Amino acid sequence: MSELLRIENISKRFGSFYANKNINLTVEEGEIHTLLGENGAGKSTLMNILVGLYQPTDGKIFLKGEEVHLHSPNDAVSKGIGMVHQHFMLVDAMTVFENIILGDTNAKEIVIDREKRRAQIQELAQRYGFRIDLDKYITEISVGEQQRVEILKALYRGAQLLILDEPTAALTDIEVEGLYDVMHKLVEEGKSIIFISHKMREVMHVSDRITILRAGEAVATVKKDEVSAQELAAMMIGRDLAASSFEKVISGGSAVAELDHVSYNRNSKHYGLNDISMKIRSGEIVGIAGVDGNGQTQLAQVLTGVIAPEEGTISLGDSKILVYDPNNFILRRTAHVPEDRNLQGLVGDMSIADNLVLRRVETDKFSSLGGAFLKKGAILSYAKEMVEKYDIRSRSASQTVRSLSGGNQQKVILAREMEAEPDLLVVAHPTRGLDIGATRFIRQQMIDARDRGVGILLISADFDEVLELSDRILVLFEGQIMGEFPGENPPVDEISLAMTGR
Amino acid sequence: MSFVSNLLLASVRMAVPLLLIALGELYSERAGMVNIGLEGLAAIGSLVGFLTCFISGSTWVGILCGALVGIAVNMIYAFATVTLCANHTVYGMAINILAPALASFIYRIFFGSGSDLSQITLMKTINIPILKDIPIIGPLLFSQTPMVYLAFLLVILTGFFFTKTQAGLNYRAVGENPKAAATLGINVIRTKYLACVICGALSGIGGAYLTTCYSNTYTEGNISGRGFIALAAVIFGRWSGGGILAACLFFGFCDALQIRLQVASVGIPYQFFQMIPYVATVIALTVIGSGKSGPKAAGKPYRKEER
Amino acid sequence: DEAPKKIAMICDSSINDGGWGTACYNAMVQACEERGWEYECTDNISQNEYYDSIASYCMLGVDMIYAPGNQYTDAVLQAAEDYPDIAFALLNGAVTTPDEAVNGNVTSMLPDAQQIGWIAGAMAGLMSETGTIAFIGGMELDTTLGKYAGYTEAAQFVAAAEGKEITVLDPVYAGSFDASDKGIEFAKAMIEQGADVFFGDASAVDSGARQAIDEANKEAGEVKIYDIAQPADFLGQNECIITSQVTDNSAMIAVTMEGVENGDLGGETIFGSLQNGGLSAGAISDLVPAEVQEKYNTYIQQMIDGEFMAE
Amino acid sequence: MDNSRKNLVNIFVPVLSILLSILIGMIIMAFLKANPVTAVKYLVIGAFGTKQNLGTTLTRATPLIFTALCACFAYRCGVFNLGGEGQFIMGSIAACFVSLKFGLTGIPAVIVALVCGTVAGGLWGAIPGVLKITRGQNEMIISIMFNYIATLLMGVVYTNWLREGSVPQTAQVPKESQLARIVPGIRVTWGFVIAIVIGLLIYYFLFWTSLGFKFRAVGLNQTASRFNGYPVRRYMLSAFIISGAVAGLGGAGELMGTQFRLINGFASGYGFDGVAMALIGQLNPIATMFVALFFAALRTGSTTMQAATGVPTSVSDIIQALVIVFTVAGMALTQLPEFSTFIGRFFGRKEAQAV
Ligand SMILES: Nc1ncnc2c1ncn2[C@@H]1O[C@H](COP(=O)(O)OP(=O)(O)OP(=O)(O)O)[C@@H](O)[C@H]1O
Ligand SMILES: Nc1ncnc2c1ncn2[C@@H]1O[C@H](COP(=O)(O)OP(=O)(O)OP(=O)(O)O)[C@@H](O)[C@H]1O
Ligand SMILES: [Mg+2]
Ligand SMILES: [Mg+2]
Repeated sequence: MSELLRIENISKRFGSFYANKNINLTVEEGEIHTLLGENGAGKSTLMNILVGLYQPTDGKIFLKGEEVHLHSPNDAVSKGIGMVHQHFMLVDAMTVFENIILGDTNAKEIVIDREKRRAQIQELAQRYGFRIDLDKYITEISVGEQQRVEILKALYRGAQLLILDEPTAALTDIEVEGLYDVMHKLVEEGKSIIFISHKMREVMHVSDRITILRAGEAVATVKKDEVSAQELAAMMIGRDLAASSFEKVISGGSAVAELDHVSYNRNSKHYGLNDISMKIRSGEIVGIAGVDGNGQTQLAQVLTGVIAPEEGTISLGDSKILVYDPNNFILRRTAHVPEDRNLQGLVGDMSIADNLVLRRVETDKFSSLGGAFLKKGAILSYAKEMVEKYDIRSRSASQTVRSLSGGNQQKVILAREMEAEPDLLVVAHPTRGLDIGATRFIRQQMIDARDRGVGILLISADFDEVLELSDRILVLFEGQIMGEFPGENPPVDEISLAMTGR
Repeated sequence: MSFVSNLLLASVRMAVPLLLIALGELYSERAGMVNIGLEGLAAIGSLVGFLTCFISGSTWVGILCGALVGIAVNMIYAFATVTLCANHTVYGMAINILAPALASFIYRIFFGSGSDLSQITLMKTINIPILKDIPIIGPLLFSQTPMVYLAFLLVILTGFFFTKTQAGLNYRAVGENPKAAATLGINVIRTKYLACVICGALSGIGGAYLTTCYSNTYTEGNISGRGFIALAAVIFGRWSGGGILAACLFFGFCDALQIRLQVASVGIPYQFFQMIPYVATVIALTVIGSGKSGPKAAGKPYRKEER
Repeated sequence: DEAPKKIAMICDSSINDGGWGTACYNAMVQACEERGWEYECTDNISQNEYYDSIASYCMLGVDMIYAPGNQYTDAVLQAAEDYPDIAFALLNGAVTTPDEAVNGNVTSMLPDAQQIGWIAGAMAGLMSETGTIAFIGGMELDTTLGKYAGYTEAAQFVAAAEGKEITVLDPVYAGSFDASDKGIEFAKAMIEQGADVFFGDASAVDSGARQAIDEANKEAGEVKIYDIAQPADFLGQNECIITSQVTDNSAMIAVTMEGVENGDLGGETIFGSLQNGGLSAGAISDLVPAEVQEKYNTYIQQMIDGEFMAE
Repeated sequence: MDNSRKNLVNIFVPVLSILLSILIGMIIMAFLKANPVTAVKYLVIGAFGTKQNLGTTLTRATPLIFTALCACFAYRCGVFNLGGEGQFIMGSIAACFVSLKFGLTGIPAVIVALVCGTVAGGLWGAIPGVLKITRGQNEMIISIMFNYIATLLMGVVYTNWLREGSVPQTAQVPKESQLARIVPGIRVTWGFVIAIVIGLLIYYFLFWTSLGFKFRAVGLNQTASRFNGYPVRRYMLSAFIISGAVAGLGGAGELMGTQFRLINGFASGYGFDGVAMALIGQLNPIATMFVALFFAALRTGSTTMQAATGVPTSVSDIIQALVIVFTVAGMALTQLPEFSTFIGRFFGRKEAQAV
């Protein structure tokens, strides 16, 4: 085996923040090289540099021993580097066929020779055992199929080095197996793969070598056969992995929310709910496990009034909901930490203080004369109090929230929602993209709220998080509940199985 | 019969400048740039087209210079929106104010002192033998100035470009999902600049058409809202060449009908007839419903290293 | 002996519009040359700038303001009130306008609209072969309506004398004086209706109409559709122009200037008519057969003598 | 960027743009062989030189302040109302009907006319608003279409319905029903005072009331506002109606105080001018009013400049356009990440990290 890629001292800075710092890495021909790292460790950033999307602040890249300058993705493509991005790079308004041939620089013809290229693609698909309908629009196919389109895109361009950025995040187990097959076939043909993941099982299964990134730096590169999963995890996190430190509650109090045969957009596998019945009691955390895109978003949204169920009813406390409108839910003491904090949770161009009082500006505390006069002083001093209490790291409370880091943005939302003293708290992906400190803080806040008697619905793509926090676990698959499991000593294997629909 | 054919002829006549400008906007929006500065681009194109035609005596020079100045002015827009990521709408507004002011200024510099009417010789119509004698569609399609043929040809080419060619596919991707396009090696920034070049050229030509193929004199404000109607035509035409042609013909038809109704003096204030195209636009857009079919990333700035 | 006096003109259309603006500007220039005045002009101004432009000139010190159009009435009256020492000449102002001026410094120059219409109408009646003639207006001004009425009367009277039937199409209005594209479309639509003589009162709109007429003639291979120009002699500017109705604005301006030189700021209405030479018929194109020219000149003479349509 | 620095940039960029634009304008003047200093002198004299000129400047600023506030309010609330001109015209049409047809005179006529103008403008603004929130229409296109419709409707009014004898224009608002002048002999009327008061009210509403706070939140992020329980669509419609009403009031005021009748060309261009001014004013109502004053001064001054030096008014139009071009580009520039990096490096200090 000879060296295909060598990265020397690559650094990447965003503003004053180093997402990558002095990274060194080599990839051999016919190797599956895994990049392992926590959220925000800098994995995607490094790969984006490799495909020419980002320009490194510093450092050199060598392909087959020769230094290359990747000024644009075009350079990368022509040098045989292909990437399947963490967030798919597909054009929804185009067909599978069009997406695959998009940007094709090999084709010299002006008019697209559909027959010829279809044949090429079909042949490629057959070789790797993909079954796809070339004429479907991207919006009409499943996430798994979308990913196959992404892989085909890269292969169609003749990638020698294929980068797969968290390819398994949205796949079912069967699909993951299929992916492994493809990966093995590729390395057998002499191609190399950089595989990105933070799931230990996968990493141990497919890798030849593993490089661990932590906080933007490459901590170590190891051969798979020479480490254990435990050691890897320790390197990745920088400390020993402790089991859940939170005590679980066996049974909560009275129901704060109840869904009765709720359906929404029932025919959609990924964006619907199919006949969901469940209860959330006060003083418990109900965790929803499942691969992202199985109705989690919709579940959170019907429970907060953002969308209205097409069938079935929702009750909050004792009363049935008649009007599905976020305000109605808020009035009934529901709080929501939405999945997209910038889009749904915060008004980025307003200050921390303004965002903290977003729902309560007309209360007597923050305005007088029935809302005709804002007590700006009161708002600011309240904000200072919250900044203190929720450890929101900022220069001042009148700083715009847009300029905060993700974790601190999340804390602003959490502060606002917690201070509303809700009966029901719906939380989606609360620690996505956050560092360990912030993650811990937020988890602790949730546990505290539970202990105060709040009923919490936790939706998270991070299985470990669900296991760690939940008192009860429900598995969602294709809009349906696949089973209920205890949070105390959860049957992990059973749950994982349920997540794949079995 | 002749009433109908004359009406249709007039519809085509009035549709062509709209069509040119609207096609410009189509190219712009397909690359994700919503340019509402068309009115201004056409205004400066119209003046410069007239001026250069007046000086050189050649309508083709006029058309060419109209295109060039349209491009030049639209490069200001391109720099601000593509490179500096300024808001498209806001900057379009700025162009709408800047370009007519420039046009007015240039006009005064060249014609301000004298009081002679400056007229040019319009572009000649070219009759296509035999075909032009076909009733109704003969004069409609085969007895026009080359610019009309060019505009129609452009519609066909545009449709062909966007649906059949690799370059067209790549171009469309920029307006739909610039980030995805970038990952595939498509030069997003260059495509956007190219879009601005095309849009500036076509808008400038649309303006120059008015003073080199349509009216042989120049009057300030001669664009009179065509830029905005063209904008509506793009939405109305569902972002496709053929659809835009149909929309422009419809607007042209409304205009032609309005003139004839006024001449036939129906006794209703003529302003009501003049409202037809605008009311029709509103009704049509309302009936069609909101346009989800527009390019997804239209109007959004594209920053290279943004998450 | 002393510094030359100064006149300033404002105009909403352009002074090179090949019609009204041009004629009015040239009239001022001519009057100034005759009387040794200096002149200034601002054109293409919008409605909300009328007053400002006049006031600017007043403030900078001119002796007389010349506003060629009824639409300036409000601005002129306002400025005349604010600047009592300056004379204001309003072309096409109403008879009553001078009386409305508090300081008595506004002169109305009023060419006889009916006679203007007659001058054009007589020619139209003589020359129309299709029996249909047309009139295009810029805006529905009183003077425009007067011209249209005179045009119709004269054309029908003359045609009857010739033993012809004449239809005058209803007037159409472009809604502005600078929409030459409207002129083109109106003329085309009216040609479709059979009109073969045009008369207009709409500056740049007229030049659009003439363009359409020229095109139609070219297509037909012979000049069969005609246009009558106003308010100056524009013969030769377009092929289709067979004659012009000429208004001697410069004479009326000169009268007001003379008053200013003598310390009289005006305050009355000066009429322009065939009788006092303020109105006349312009040169006639060769397209008009000699015997028709003769007949036409006879009619014009009748108009001057007050005998036209007088049985 | 923290707030104080942001505020500084917000003032610095427009001021620099204005200076730069005037400089370019002067270069053009020099190119025209006019003495730029003299030209600018007359520009200033024309705008502020005498009591009358100052009055004219304020008079011309008045309608611009209204349309600029209309745009400012709408954009603050996240609706792109480009229909200020139509709403302004509808306001003036309503006021015209009231003052000519209702048999009212004097103060009651003024009050009723202003109220009706406000209502008419609001209703006209409601149409694109309703189409936006119910049919998802692009409010920009629709509101532009309604500008044309309003202008033509005004044409019908002055050529047919309310035409006064001789000319296509309506009769004059009777003397006793006109908005009074603040100082006799100077053109500026109480309309100007109303404009300023409205501007201050809008400022107060947006920044000092809870409802205004919510409107601003909707303007900045509709999704988050919806998730936080705001009736977003109702607010957006309200924003359309209120901004239309402001423009309508402006139209009524212009009719009752300055123009006194509807006539061809009334209000032409005011709508888009207002949009531009609101943008230069960074959507701050008070700054917007100053920008409107500045533009009015440029316009008033430029007629004097042309009369005195022959430098055409279009030079001042170019200056105005350049102010917009530079300001908008400048603001965009300062928001680029590269810019903060550059500034940070330039001043040799790091962006303070959040600690
Ligand atoms: N375009 C950007 N601008 C500013 N900061 C960025 C940008 N892209 C990434 N970052 C920051 O750089 C750090 C590394 O991000 P990156 O996406 O590389 O992480 P990752 O290891 O891929 O994480 P994940 O597992 O969540 O995908 C994060 O703190 C992120 O916020
Ligand atoms: N849009 C922005 N404008 C200004 N500064 C920003 C912006 N986005 C991020 N930053 C700054 O860049 C830095 C990195 O942001 P990022 O969200 O990646 O933080 P992080 O390291 O992931 O922290 P956390 O764990 O809290 O999410 C922060 O200091 C933040 O203040
Ligand atoms: Mg990543
Ligand atoms: Mg982060």
